[in-house]
Amino acid sequence: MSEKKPTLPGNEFLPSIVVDGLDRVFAPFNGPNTIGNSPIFWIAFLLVALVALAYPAVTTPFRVLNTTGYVVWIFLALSLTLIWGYTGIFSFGQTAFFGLGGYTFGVVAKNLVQVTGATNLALLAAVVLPAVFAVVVGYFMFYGRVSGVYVAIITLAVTLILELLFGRTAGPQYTIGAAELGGFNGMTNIPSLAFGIEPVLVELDPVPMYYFVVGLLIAGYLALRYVVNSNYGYVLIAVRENEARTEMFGYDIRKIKLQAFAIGGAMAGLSGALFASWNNFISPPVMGIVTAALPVIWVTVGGRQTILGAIFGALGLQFLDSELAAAGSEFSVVALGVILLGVILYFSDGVVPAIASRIEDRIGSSPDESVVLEESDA
Amino acid sequence: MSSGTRGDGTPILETDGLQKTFGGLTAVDRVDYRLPRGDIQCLIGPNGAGKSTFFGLLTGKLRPTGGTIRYNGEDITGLMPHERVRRGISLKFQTLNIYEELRVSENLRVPCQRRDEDTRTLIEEVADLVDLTGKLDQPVDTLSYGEQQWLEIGMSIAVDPELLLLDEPTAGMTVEETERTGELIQTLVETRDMTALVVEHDIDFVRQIAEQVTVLHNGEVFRQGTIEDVAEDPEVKRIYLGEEYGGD
Amino acid sequence: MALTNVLDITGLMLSSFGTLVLAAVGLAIIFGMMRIINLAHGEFIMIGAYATAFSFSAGVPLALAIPIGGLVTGIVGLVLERLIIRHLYDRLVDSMVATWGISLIFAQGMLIIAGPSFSDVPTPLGPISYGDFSMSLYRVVLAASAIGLLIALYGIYTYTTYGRHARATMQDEETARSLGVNTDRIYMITFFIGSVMAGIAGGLLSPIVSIVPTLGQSYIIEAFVTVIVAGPSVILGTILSGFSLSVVNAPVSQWAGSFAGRVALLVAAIVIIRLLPEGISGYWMEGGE
Amino acid sequence: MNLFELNNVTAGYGSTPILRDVSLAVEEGDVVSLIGRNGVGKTTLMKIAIGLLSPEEGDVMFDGADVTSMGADERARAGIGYVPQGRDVFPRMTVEENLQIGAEVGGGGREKLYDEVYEYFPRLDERRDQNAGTMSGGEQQMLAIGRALVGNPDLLLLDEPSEGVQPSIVTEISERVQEINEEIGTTVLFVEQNIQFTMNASNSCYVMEKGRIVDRVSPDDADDESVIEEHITI
Amino acid sequence: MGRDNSWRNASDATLTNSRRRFLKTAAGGSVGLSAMLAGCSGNGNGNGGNGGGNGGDSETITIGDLSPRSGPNALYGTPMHNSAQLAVEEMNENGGLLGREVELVDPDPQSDTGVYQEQARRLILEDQVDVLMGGVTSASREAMRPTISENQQLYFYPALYEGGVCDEYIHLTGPTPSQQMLPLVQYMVEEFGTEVYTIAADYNFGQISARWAERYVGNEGGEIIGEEFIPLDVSDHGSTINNIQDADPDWIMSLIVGSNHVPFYSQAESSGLNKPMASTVSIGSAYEHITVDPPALESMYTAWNYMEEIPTDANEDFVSRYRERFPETEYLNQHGFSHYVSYKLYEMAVEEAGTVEMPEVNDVLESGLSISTAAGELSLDPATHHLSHNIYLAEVGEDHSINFLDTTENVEPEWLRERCSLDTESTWDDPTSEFFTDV
Repeated sequence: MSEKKPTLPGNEFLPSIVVDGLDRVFAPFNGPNTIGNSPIFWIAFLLVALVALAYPAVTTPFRVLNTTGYVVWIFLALSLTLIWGYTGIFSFGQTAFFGLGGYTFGVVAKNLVQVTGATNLALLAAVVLPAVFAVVVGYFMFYGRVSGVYVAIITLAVTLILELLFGRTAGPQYTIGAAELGGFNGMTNIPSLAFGIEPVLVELDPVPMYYFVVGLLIAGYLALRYVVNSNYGYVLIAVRENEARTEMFGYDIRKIKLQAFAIGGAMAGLSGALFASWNNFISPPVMGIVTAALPVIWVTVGGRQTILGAIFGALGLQFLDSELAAAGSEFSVVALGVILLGVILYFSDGVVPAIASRIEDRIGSSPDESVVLEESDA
Repeated sequence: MSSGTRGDGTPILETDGLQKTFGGLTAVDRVDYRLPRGDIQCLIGPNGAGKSTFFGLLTGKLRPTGGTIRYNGEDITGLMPHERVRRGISLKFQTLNIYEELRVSENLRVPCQRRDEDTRTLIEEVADLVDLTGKLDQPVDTLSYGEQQWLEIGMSIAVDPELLLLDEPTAGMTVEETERTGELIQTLVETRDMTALVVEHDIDFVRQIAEQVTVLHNGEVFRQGTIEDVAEDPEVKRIYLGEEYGGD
Repeated sequence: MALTNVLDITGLMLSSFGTLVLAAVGLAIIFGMMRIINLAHGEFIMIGAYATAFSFSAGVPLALAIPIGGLVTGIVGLVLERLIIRHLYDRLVDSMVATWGISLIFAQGMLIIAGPSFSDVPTPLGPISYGDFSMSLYRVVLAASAIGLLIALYGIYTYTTYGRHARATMQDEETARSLGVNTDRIYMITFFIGSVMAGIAGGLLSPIVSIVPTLGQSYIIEAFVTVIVAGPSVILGTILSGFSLSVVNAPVSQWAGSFAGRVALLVAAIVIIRLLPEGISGYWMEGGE
Repeated sequence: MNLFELNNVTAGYGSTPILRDVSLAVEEGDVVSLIGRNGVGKTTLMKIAIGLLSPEEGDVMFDGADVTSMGADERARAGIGYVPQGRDVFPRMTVEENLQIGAEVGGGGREKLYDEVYEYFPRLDERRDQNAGTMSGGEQQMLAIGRALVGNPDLLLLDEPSEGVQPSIVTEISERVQEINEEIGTTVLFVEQNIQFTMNASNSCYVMEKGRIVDRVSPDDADDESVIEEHITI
Repeated sequence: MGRDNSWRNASDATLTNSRRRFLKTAAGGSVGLSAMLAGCSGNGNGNGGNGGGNGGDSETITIGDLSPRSGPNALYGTPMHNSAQLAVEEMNENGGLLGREVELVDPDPQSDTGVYQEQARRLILEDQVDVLMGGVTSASREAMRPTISENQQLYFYPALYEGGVCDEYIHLTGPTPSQQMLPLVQYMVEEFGTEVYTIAADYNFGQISARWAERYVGNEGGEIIGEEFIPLDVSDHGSTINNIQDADPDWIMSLIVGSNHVPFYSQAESSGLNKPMASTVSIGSAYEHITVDPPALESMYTAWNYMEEIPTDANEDFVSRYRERFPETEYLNQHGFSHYVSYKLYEMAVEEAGTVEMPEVNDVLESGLSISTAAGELSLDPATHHLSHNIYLAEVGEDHSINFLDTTENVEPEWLRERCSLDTESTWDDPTSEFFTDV
């Protein structure tokens, strides 16, 4: 193995000090398991991050609020990318953890906000509880050697059962402390995110909330890139690619799947908690079959095996959905269906990988040049 | 070339009355087998003799119907495959079982990172052993079939096993590749204090590497001995060539 | 009293079994033979129900309107297979997303064509009763039709050239091809038959449901669950799966209400899959090969 | 006249070459075998012959026509019968149904050889209604051959007919192959690693090693017998 | 089985706007679209970035309307959508409101609470509508409510619902069970007996309505001998029918809703269950007597604030105007009527206030407005923001014809008034909990 630094694509356009700098800073996040490892990519990344930061200043409050909502759902899509795209566990019921996270946040926050005024613990609980639930469901499945489409049907059944159960909670007997679950109509008046403790409180109004979720997304994106390009990421991919082979290297497949599933559950829970706080509301249909299909569609359209695919898939389709609904035509839903079909037929690996390879062709880099073994540099 | 056993002769692997039935078919029939530490031994036999089932039982992929497997004196009959690997058993699958979507170095990385040492150094070391140093950055589908087989052997030894099980390591290789594979296995056993059990059809290859040969037939141990002894045995010839021909 | 209860539950089981099997049968064929998960299956049922209702209101007798519903759905399925589905063989998940898109188009398309209101086909045949017990005779007809459809399928797949070729293709596609079977055509016909079955199911169910554009959504989950629980054998699996799920669903619905019945159905599906990871018929067939 | 030819065929899975520049010819009415150890590429060669795999280079000729671009189903309908390795009978179908599928290959055009098949393999007659998956290896092999034969093909391709079959039945099958060739006139090409079967059944034999044809011998010749033995046994 | 296709009508000023927007969306590509729409939709209404309300006389008045035309609630949303167009067209034909043109912005909420929320935000924040109308299920209303209350948005909700909303800027023009139930239960107990079996949809509306039924039946000396809640996605009612047969009540109180529940009636009929039925949700909303083949609903008794069949001159006039504009209408239901009333109330209030500034308009609405409608003279209760209704008691005949038995005039939202006094206080208050315990 040569010591020579592999050539990063695109660096011929840049001064070498910039290339080296970007290379060094982003080395832990680079690797063949993610799209975009070149200095040019990272410059584009920084530019996009800047645009995202400047966005509230140049747009309307509605757009800020709405975009926050889109970003909140991205975490659900990312959870699916991790467990399905990278680990090969096809969950059709990530919304179970999303809904559980949302309701947990609602219940804890409504009670807590009267005491401390803040919702820190609620957010924590809304991540931990779904993760624990994911461990239970995952243990049940993976230690029973359930796999493939059977995982899809079990997870779907779990989310549908939760939808039914939460839909049944109308009435004062279903009140936990100060929080009324509200049945099918949903739980209302869920507090917005607020950090700190009385009297030092920061409540996240629309614009700060926007910055919070966008910041969280950037952090989450980098963290996921780090993970999937790390040793652990390779184990996940190895499980996806060939379970029998990976097991014969001494890896406990069941445990690895369980871990990934739990992390995915935590991320979906986070997504649900952010949703409930942003929306001040959550109701059982977020665990229904229509919502359950959403992340699968987003991730498939964007590109299952890339993090950017989940982000752009979720963002793009939510935006499209919203604009089509606003158009008010009865053909909106039909148009959405046609778009889905078109993407599946013409971009079998998803839109983002297709665009990425087109860009790569344009700037003339070959995929063989990207770095492979940089983890020991980190 | 090595001859005789290098270890102290204590068995690294023992099976007692090992048995596996599928429905009515007995694929492995009360096999008692001892593999001395440090040996290279071969398992041969015509198609359907039970070799793959026997390997499946050793790795834990299959659960035996009866009997026990002991490894370094410990009963491992009930252990999961990954637990056996962690005790030092490694398998090279019969059919190619590499990660087809990944590059050579990434394929090696998955087993190498299980060990405490620096992963990159290990990858380079293993790549060097299996002659893939210059191809680390290539996608695996650009390798020749023989190179892919070597990669798989490399991956199997990357977890630093004491006992290496090789299921038809030379299938699909050219004559030259086969010969180099034999040398590789011998080098590994000699330099890394390993024991190897090989299922193989290619008799030239068996001649090249094996000290002891076990012939399986209809799930039972049919003959054991040196390759010369076994090759001369008319009964062995008979089961290979077909009953009447051998009997003529 | 006790007898009435027994009869009640038996009636419910018949009804639940009939509905589950009818909802699942078309999906079972398409999934079992082609490994395509058709999430637009519910909309196929919906189209069958509409076609039946339209024919019926145009004066066609119900017994004839139902096969018309099947045929119309079959033609829709055939067109869809040629245009879209055939590009998705061996792409299980992509087929799910694409057929989800198709389901959106069909449900909303029907709303645009037929309006949001429901049409009604009256339930024929009236009640049968014994003492305190009475139930709709049509329920019995439904369960019988479900069995009848499965028998018809058994006939098709046992005694026709297509049927033999389809089973051969399912059991070993490559060998079938090397024996002269045009597997592409087999897939096309299989999708057609699955669609016809969905359409007939829609027609049979039309007298006991509200025929609305969103009708499909109420069946897709039950169908999906039944098919996956069934496992690899289409006909045997669907019978066993429909039977097991209705055996759980019916008494729980009777004693603890429809809500509990529905939860029980889903829990039963989860437990069955956990215990028999290859589905019910996978367990039964184990050792067969 | 050559009924079937492979000309300079190179092929493999993905980028891995399994066959390297292979040529062979089968004369009409002949029984030709190809012998070699596990993994030398015999099955790949058979798949190229029936059309389940496409060669990367070279072409396939049948009955004077270039069939390289034809699919397996078309070649079957054109008169090639194929017996895959490991039989691959349809396990959840009865013996009779398996045969029916073979009989339907050529549509109405060709004569159906049910009687002949049941005559050559009386065991199949006894087990008409039994599911093929429940039969022994030898019986399955008979069924697979019968299934390919019943549609009256001009060329019969057999991939390792002795594999997993009891020795006594191997003999029986090899005799039947001879009889089929002599009585019906079917041309036969088979691949084997069982020398006994090869000797019994074929008139001429290609020897394959590591993806290449290395020799062509006649099994009747005693010297050649040892040549084959050298390639195949211990 | 018709529906209106009037969106194609290019001469319709209010609709071309939404159509134009759709075309832009379709043509816009992906990247520039966001910015373009962000700019356009604001400008299109002439009040982008203006802050709440409209200042100058030259500007249009915008009404945001959320009536679902797709998904399971399209059945209710489509008549609402029609009513909205009819009302706005009539306003503009009469020279607009305050001399200004009225513009309708009407996204399709697709019967999906998520879409409701998002489109409500868009209407309130982006389009800055002067008033928001619509919503069908309570779930859709509750989903929008945080946004509505946070932005102090004037809002009208037209559907019948379980009751309990009491909010400064929300006005409710549909009936509640507490208004419909009394005359109905009195009649049923008198005619058929005291043993009642309740079946209800298994969600908030059904559960609360069932509590109302229990209370009124109790008041009349009757008894609920059985009660069953049916999930919304259950369409096989065999077990329910068995249970009713076993309980053998004098009559059934039916509070089931949605397309999956409608088959109950024909399933009951074909199972030989022939009990008199009472309902405050069937007939007037989903017009089962039209869509279900007779005689499945024979001897169904119902009490409504509106039905298309109400035999008054005012109603005849309203129905003919409506049907002339939307000839394919199958039935003009309560949602269509109450939605129209919402628009009329808003029109009245704006004219009287002389402005569209929401606090002023709201003040007028709280002043005890009275309005003449197709279903008689109705007044808007200042304390609860609910309408008083004339409740028409009707019987469904064997051929599914409607026979009116009695009319109870001016039924006020009395019960709610005991708890809610928006005319004196204006705090956000959510009485749902007490509501449950009190009933």
